[in-house]
Amino acid sequence: MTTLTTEPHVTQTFPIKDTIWCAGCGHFSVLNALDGSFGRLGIDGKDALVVAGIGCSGTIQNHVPAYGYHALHGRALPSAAGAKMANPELTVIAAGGDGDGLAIGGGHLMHTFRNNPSIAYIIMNNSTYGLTKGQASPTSQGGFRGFAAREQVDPVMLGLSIPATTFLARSYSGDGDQLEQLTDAAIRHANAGRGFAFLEVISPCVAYNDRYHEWPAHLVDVARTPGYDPRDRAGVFTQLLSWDEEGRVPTGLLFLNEDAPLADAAGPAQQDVDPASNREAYRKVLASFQA
Amino acid sequence: MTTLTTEPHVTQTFPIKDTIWCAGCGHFSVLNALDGSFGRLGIDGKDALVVAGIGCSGTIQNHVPAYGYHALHGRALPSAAGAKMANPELTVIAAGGDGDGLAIGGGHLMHTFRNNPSIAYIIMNNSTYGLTKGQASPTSQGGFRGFAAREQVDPVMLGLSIPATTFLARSYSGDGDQLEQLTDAAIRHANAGRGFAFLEVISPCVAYNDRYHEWPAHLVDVARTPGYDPRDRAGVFTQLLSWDEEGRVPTGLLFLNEDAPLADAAGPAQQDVDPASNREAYRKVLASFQA
Amino acid sequence: MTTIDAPRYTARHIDDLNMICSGQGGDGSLTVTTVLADLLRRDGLHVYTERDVLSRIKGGYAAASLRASAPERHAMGDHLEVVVAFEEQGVRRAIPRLAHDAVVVFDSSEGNLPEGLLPDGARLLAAPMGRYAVRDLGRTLYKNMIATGIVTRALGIPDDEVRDALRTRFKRLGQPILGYNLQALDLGFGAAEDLQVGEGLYNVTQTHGSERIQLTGNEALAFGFLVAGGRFFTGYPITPATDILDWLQKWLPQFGGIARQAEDELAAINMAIGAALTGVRSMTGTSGPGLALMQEGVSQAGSGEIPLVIVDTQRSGPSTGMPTKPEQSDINLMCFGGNGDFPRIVVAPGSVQDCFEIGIQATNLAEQFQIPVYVAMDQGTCQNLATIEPFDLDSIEIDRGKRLTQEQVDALGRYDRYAITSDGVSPYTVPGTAHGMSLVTGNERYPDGTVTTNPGNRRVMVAKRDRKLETAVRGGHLPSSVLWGDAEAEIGVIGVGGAFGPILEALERLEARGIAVAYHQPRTIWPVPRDTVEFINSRRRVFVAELNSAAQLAKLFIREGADPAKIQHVLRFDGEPMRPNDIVGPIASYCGQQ
Amino acid sequence: MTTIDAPRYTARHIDDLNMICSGQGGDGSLTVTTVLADLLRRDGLHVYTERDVLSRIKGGYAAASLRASAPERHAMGDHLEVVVAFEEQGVRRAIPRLAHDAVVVFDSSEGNLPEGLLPDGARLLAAPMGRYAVRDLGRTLYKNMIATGIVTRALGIPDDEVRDALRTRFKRLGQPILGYNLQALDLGFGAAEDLQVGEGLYNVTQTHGSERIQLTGNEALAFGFLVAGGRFFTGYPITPATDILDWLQKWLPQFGGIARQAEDELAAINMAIGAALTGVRSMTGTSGPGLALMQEGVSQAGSGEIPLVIVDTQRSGPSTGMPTKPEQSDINLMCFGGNGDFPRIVVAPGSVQDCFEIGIQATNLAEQFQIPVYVAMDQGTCQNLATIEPFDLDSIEIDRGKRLTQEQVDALGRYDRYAITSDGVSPYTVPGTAHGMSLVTGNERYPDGTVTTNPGNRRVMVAKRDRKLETAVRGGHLPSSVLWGDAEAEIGVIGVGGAFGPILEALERLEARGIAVAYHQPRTIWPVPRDTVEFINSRRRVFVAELNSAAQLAKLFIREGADPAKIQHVLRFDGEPMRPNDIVGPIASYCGQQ
Ligand SMILES: Cc1ncc(C[n+]2csc(CCOP(=O)(O)OP(=O)(O)O)c2C)c(N)n1
Ligand SMILES: Cc1ncc(C[n+]2csc(CCOP(=O)(O)OP(=O)(O)O)c2C)c(N)n1
Ligand code: SF4
Ligand code: SF4
Ligand SMILES: [Mg+2]
Ligand SMILES: [Mg+2]
Repeated sequence: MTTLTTEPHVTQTFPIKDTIWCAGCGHFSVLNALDGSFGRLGIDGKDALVVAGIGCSGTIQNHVPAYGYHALHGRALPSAAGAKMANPELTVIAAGGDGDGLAIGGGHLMHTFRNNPSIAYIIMNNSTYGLTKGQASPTSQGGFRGFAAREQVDPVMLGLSIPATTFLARSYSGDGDQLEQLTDAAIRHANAGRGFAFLEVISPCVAYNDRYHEWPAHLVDVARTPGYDPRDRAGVFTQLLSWDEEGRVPTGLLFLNEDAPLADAAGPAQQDVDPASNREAYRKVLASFQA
Repeated sequence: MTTLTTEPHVTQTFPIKDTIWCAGCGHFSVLNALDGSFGRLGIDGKDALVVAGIGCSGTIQNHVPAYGYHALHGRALPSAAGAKMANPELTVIAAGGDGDGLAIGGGHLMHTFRNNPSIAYIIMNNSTYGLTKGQASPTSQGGFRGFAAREQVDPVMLGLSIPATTFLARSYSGDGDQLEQLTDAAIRHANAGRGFAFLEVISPCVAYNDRYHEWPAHLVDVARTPGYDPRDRAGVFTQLLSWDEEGRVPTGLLFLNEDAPLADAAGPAQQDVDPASNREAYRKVLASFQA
Repeated sequence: MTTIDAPRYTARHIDDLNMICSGQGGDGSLTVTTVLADLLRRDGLHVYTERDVLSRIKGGYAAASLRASAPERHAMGDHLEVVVAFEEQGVRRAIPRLAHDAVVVFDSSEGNLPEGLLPDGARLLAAPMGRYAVRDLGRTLYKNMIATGIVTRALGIPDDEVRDALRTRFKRLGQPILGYNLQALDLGFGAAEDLQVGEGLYNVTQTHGSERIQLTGNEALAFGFLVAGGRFFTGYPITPATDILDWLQKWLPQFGGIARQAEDELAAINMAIGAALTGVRSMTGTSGPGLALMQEGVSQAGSGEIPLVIVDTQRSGPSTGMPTKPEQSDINLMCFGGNGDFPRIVVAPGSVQDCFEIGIQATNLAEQFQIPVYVAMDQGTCQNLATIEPFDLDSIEIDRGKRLTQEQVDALGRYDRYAITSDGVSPYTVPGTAHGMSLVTGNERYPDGTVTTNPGNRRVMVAKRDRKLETAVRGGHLPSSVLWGDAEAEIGVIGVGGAFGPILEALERLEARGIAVAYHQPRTIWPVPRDTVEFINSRRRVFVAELNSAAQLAKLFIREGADPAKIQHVLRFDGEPMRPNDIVGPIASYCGQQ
Repeated sequence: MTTIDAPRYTARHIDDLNMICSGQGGDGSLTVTTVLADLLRRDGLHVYTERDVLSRIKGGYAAASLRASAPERHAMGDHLEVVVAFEEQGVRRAIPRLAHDAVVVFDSSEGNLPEGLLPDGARLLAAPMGRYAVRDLGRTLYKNMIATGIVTRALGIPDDEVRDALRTRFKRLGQPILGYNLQALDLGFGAAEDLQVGEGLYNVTQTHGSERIQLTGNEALAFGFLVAGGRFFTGYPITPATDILDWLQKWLPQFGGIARQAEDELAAINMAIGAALTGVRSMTGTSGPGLALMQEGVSQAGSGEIPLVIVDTQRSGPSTGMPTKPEQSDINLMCFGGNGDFPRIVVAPGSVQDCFEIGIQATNLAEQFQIPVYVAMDQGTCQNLATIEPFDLDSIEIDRGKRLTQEQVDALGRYDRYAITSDGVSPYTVPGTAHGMSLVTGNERYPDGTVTTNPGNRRVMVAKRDRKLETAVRGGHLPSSVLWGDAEAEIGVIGVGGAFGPILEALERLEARGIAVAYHQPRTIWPVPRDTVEFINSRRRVFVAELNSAAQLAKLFIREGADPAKIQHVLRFDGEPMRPNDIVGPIASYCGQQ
C-alpha cells in the first residue's frame, strides 16, 4: 500500500514512523489520507484530537500530527463526543475497526447518529478482528463469504435508519484519491458544525481476510452513477438494497443531509472557572437553597 | 385500561395480581395481550420463559403464567437469546421499556436483529423512563414534542436496515384487538423457528408522558392501507419515511421476511451430560492432545 | 389509647420534633413534610428529612420523615412525636417508634383504627381526609393538604404562616392548583377545630438563623463540584444518583458547562473521560449497578492518568437489590474494582456540609493527581435534606495541578505526557496547546506515550503511578479525618456517610449515660488513613458502624493494619437507615449497661 | 566467545533442556519450538512452552520458549541451553540467562553478531538462514525450518525423526507447503554439517511415557468444563482468553453444546446467564478489561442465585495494559468486584492438571451453590503448554445440586425458588418442569421470587445467601490447598497460577542448598481458606509470591486474619513470567545465603 509521508514535525514527543501494521494492511491508506487532511484542510494539529479504539486500526492516532487518545475497546465514539462537547472548537476525529465500532461499540454508533455531535468518524472495516487474530466481526458473513449481503450489519444502512443522520460515506483503501476526498469531506462537514460525519473505509486485513484482489470488481462509485441523489434518503436506501442484491458495494458520498439545523457551537466548557470571577453567580445558586 | 384476567392457576408460587403500575398505565394492555396469548396459542406456561428488563415495563414477567426472569437493565435480549440457544424447545419472550431496549440496550437490539434468534420481543414504548421518573428516552423528542419525526430512534426503521430482520410490528395499548393479534403473530413467528419477532407497543405512561388522547389521530393501521406490502423492504422504508413526514405513525405487521432459512432447531443443549455415557467421546477429545 | 374529648392537654415544649408521614406512593406524603420543613426552617430550626419509598411510581408504602431541632441533627431520632398516616399500615409501622405522647393524624376514610392499636398516651387525630378531599375538591390527592392543616394546628403554627408557605412552595403550579391546595388546608384547619386541637398539642421552640440553606447531600456535592470549576457531567438515570444529573442540568449551562444524559453508563464515563482530556473538570455519577458497568472506564482513567470524579450514591445491592434503600456495600467495588493495579482515591462525606467541601476537594484531587476520585455516598447521605449555615464561597481554592501554559510548554526542550517525576505526577497539556501534543493511552507506555511492554519501563511506570498516592498522603491533600466526642475515650466508634448522623447523636446519649466515646470520622477511605488504623489500635474497643452485611469498611482497615481483635462490627443491611440506638445499644451493653 | 572450528565438544547429557527462539512477530519462532516439543515429547520428556509476544500481528519482538525435562516442570528454568535468534536483539535479551555452555543458533543474514557479545563457553552456530530461504525457496519465512534443522542436529535427533514430526505437524497444510518446509529442513541439516555440529552438542536423555498428552491450561480448563457437563459458553475475543472460545467452538457442538462469540462481554455474560436459567451448565471467559465490563452480570448471578462459571485469564493491567503479558492483578476485582454484598467463589489452578480438575470442580460448585464461580488464571497458566499424564476420565463426578425432578416438584406442596434453607441453597427447577415455575430476579425478593424491601425478609435472605459459602467450606467442597516441600519447615511460601511452577522448582534448589521450605498452594482463594491463614500464622516467615504490584493475594490473607508481620512480599509485575530465582533469591538471602 502507501507509505507514510509525515515527518515528526509538529511535536517532538512521539515517533510517528513505526506502526504495528503488517506490510500491505489497508489501514496504511487510511492513515495516509487522514494524515494528509491536516495539511489539505489547513488544520493545525494542536487543535485536533484523534480518538481511536482498540484493534490494529486503533493505533492510527499514534501516527497523526495531533493530540491522540487511545480509548477503550468500543468506546471511541463516546470519548470523542465528550471531548467535542467540552470543547467545540477542537477538530475531533474518531477512528477504529469494525469490531470496535460495530460489535462492542454498536450501541454507541446508533446513539452517536442520533445525538449528531460534530465529529468525523472513520471505521476501518476489514470484516474481521485483526488484532485478536481473525475472528468474525459483525460485517463478516460466516467464513467471510460474500459480497452480496456482504454485511450482517451495514453501518451505512443503519445510519440511514436514524432520522438525525447527516453524512454517510464509504471508501476503499485501494482508492487513495477517493479516500482523501471523502476524509476531507467528512472532517469539513464536522468542523462546519453540520453534525456527525460517518466514513466507512473498506480496509482489507492482509493477514486474516485478504480480499484486495476481489474488491475492485464489486465496488461502484456513486459519483459515477448518473442520477444518484445522496439527499434522497428513501432513494438511497432502495438503491443500496438493490446493489446489495447484485453483490455490488457502493462507495462515495452515499447520503448527505444539509438541511438539518447546525449544532450549537457553544464555547469551550472549561473557560472561566476562577472562583473569584464567578462568586456572584455562585451566590445566586446558594440563594436558591434559601427559598 | 384493561384489567388482569388471569387467575393464579398455573403455579401456586407467586401472586400475579398486584402490579406496581399506575392506574391507566399502557403496560396493562400489553400484559393482558401477552397473558392471553398462552391460552390462544395453546402454549403451556411451563415451557415458556419471559425475560424482562428493568423499568416499570420490566415487571411484566411477574404476572404471566410462565417462568420469569428479571434481567439486568438493558440485558433482556442477550439473556433471552442465551436461554433460547440453550433450549430451543422453550418459548422465549423478551419484554421491556424503550429506555431498557433502546438506550442502554440499543446495541443488543441491533445484534439480535442480525443474529436472528427465534424469540419474540415486546418493547413497551412510552417515550420516557417511567420508573426513574420521566427522563427522556431515545424515542422522545426534546420535551416529548411531536409525532412527526416522532422518534429519535425508530426501532422499526433500525430493524429494516439490518439484512437478517424477519418480523417487525407495531401496536398500541389503546387497541386491544390489534395488540392481541400481533402478540400472537410474533410468538408464532418465533416458535416456528422463523427468527426474531420484534413488536413495539406504544404504551403511554400516564404519570410522565400521558398522550392517550393524542395518539389515535396519528395512528395508521397498515392492514387497512391498500397496497401496503410488508414483504417489500425498500417499499416499507419509503412508506414509513413518508408517513413520518406527515406525522403519522403506522401500526400493524410492518415488515415480514418469510424467505429467510429457518433457524436450526437443535435440541436442548443440556441433554446427556452424564460422564459415563460420554466417556468414549471424551476419550476421543483426550486423544486429540496426544497428536 | 385515649380518644380526645376535650383539649385537656397543655402543649409540651419541644426543641426536637420527629415526624413521619406515610401512605401509598402518590399520596403526597413528601409534600406534607416539605411544607412543614419550610415552616419550621423559617422558625430557625434545623431541618432534616428522609424518604422511604419503593421502586415504583404510584402505590406501595411510601413515607417521608422530618426532624426539626434546635441543635443540628444529621439523622432521624429514635422516637416520633408526630405520625401522619393515610393508611393503617403507616400507623402500624410507626408504633414501635412512637414517643410517649405522640400525635397520630390518621385518614379514617376507609375506617377507623382498630381499638387498642395505639399505646396509652398517644393522641389520635382522625378525620376522613380522603373523603373530604373528594367531596369538596374532586380529587383525593388534596387530602395531603388537609393533613397538613391538622398537623400545623397541632404544632400551634399560625394559619397565615402556613398559607404563606404554601403560596411560596406551589408558586410554580399556578392557579387553580394553588387555590385547591389552600382550600384543602382550610378543610384541615376546620378538622383540627372539630378535633379540638386548640392552641396546639406541641409547642415547637423557635430559634434564629433564618439565613440557613436547606438542601440534600446530592445537591451540596453537585454545588461543590460547580464552585470547584466542574463544568462537565454525564450520567444515566439511576436512583438515587439522578438528582445530581437533574441539578447540574439546571445549573451547569448557566456557567458554560454541560450536563448530559448519556445512553448508558459506559457512554457516561467515557464521555466524561473525553471531556477531561480537553482539560475540563469532569464528573460522572451513578449507583451500584451503573458503577459495576463503569469499572473498565475507571481502570482506564487510572491507567491513562485522566482526572475524573465518580460519584457512587450507594443503594442496597447486590445487583438491582433494593434500589430506593440505603447501603454502603460498594466500598469494596470502589477500592478494589477495575482490572489491574492502579491508584485511586475514595472519599466519603458524612454531613451535607461535608458533601459540599468534599465535592470541591474531590474535583481538585482528580486534576492534581490525574487520577480517578470516587465520592462514596449512600442513599441517605444523598437524598436526606438538611438545614445548615450557608457555605463559605469566599475561600474556595482551585488547584489545577501541573497544567502547563503555552509559555511553559514553549520553554520545555521536550514534553513527555508521562514524564517520570519524583511525586508521580507528570505535567500535562490540553489540546489547543502548541508543541504539547500527547498520546494518552490505557496501554502501558513510555514517557512519551508510545505503547511498550519493556519490563524496565513497566517497573518505572508502575512505581510512578503508585507515588501519586504517597504524595497525596504525605502532602496532606486528602480530606482529613475528624475526631468527635471524647478524644481520650477508650471506646471508639467509626462510621461514614449514613452512619455519621446516628453516631453523632449516639455520642450525646452515651455521654448522658456516663459513657465516654471517641468518634473517628474518616473522610477518605482509600488510601486508608494512617490515623484511622492508629485510632483503632490505640483504643480498647472500636465499634465500626456500617450499612452492609460484610463489614466492608472494617475489613478494609484490617487489611491495612488495624487489629481485628479491637473491632466490633455494627452492621445494618436491611434497607433501613441506621438509627442512633443501633450504636448506643451495642456500646452500652459492652459497657455493661442496658 | 569461541567460534567453532572443529567438533571438539563432546555432547553433554542433559535431562533438562531450556530453549528460546525469537525474532520478529511472523518469523515463525513458535513453530520451531512446537516441532521441537513434538520431538522431545515423543522421546518421553515432559515438555513445557511459553510465549512472549506483543499485541500486534506481525513484527516486533516475539519469542517462544521450550523446556524439555525428565522430571515434570511447570515453568521455564533460569538458564537457557539453546538460543535460536533471527535477530541480534534476541541474542542480547537471552544473554543474561545463558547456560555456561549454551548453543546459540543465529541468523546472520543481516550481519554477524558483534565480536565479544557472547560470553566464553557459549557456542555460536551462525548461518544466513533468511538468505538461504529466499535464495532456494523464494520466501524468507522458511528460515525457521532451516533453524529447526540446525537445532535438531545440535541436539543429536535423527533427521528422519525430524522429517516425520514435520509431516505430522504440517499435514493440514498440504503440498507444496509441506515440501518447502522439508527442503528448508534439509538446508538446515546442511548448514549444521558446515558448522561441524557432528553427532550433536547436547545429548538429551530419553525416557518413556509416550502416552502423555500435551496441552495448555486454557485447553485443560475447557476440557474439564466439557467433561463436567458444561454445554454452553459465550465469550468475546480477548487475549489470552480467546483460546478457550476457540477450543470450545471446536468441541462443544460435537456434544450438543454451544460456544458462541457474543457482540461484547455484556452480551457474553448475560447470554451465559440466560443459558444457565434453562439448567445448562454455562461458562463465560474473558480477561481484565472484559471482566471489568462483566461486573454487573456477576453481581446479578450472585443476587439471582444463578450458577455461572467465569474464567479470568489475567493479563497485565491496568485497563488495556500489556495485553499479551501475564499478571495476577484482577484478584481484587474477582474477590471484591460487583456491586453489593454477595457470595462468590474464586478458584486458582496452578498446573495444567489443576486446570482440568478445577474446571470440573468449578462447574459443579456453580450449580451446587447457585453462585458465580471465578476461575483465576493468568496468561502463563493459560497459554503455556505442558506434557502430562492423560487425565483420568473414569472418576469424573457430576453434582447437579438441588435440581428438582418433575416427581419431586409434584410431591411438593409449594415450590419457592428462593426457599430459606439451613444450608443456604434452595432447590431449583428448570423451565419445562410443570408447577415449578419461578421468578428469578436480581432484586431482593421473598422466597417465592416476588420483589420486596421488607426489612425482616431482607435480613433472612442476606443470611441465606451467606450460608452458601459456610456450607461449601464446612462440607469441604472447595478445591483444597496442597502442601509441597517440607511440611514442617519454618519458612513457607505461597503462590498460585503462574507462581506455582517457579515455586516448585525453587523448592528443589533451596533444598539442594539445605534450606527447607514448605509450599502452601491454595487452590481456592475466595473464601480465603482457613488453612492458608493458619499456614502463615504458624511459620516464622512466609514468602507470598505473586504477579502484581499491590500484593493483592497477601493483603487478602491479611484481611482474613493472617499476621502481616510474618509475610514477605515477592512481587513481579513487569510483564515477565516469574522465574525460580525470583523465589530462591529472597529466601536464600533471608536465610543468610547469597
Ligand atoms: C473490553 C475488551 N474486550 C476485548 C478486547 C480485545 N480486543 C482487542 S482488539 C479487538 C478487536 C479488533 O478488531 P477491530 O476492531 O475490527 O480492529 P482491527 O484489528 O481489525 O483493525 C478485540 C476484541 C479488548 N481490548 N477489550
Ligand atoms: C445499569 C442500570 N442503570 C440504570 C438503572 C436505573 N433504571 C431503572 S429503570 C430505568 C429506565 C426505565 O425506563 P424504560 O426502560 O423505558 O421503562 P419504563 O419504566 O418506561 O417502562 C433506569 C434507567 C438500572 N436499574 N440499571
Ligand atoms: S492483522 Fe490485519 S488488520 Fe492487523 S495489521 Fe495485519 S493486516 Fe492489518
Ligand atoms: S410511571 Fe408511567 S410507565 Fe410507570 S407504571 Fe406509572 S404510568 Fe406506567
Ligand atoms: Mg477489523
Ligand atoms: Mg419507557
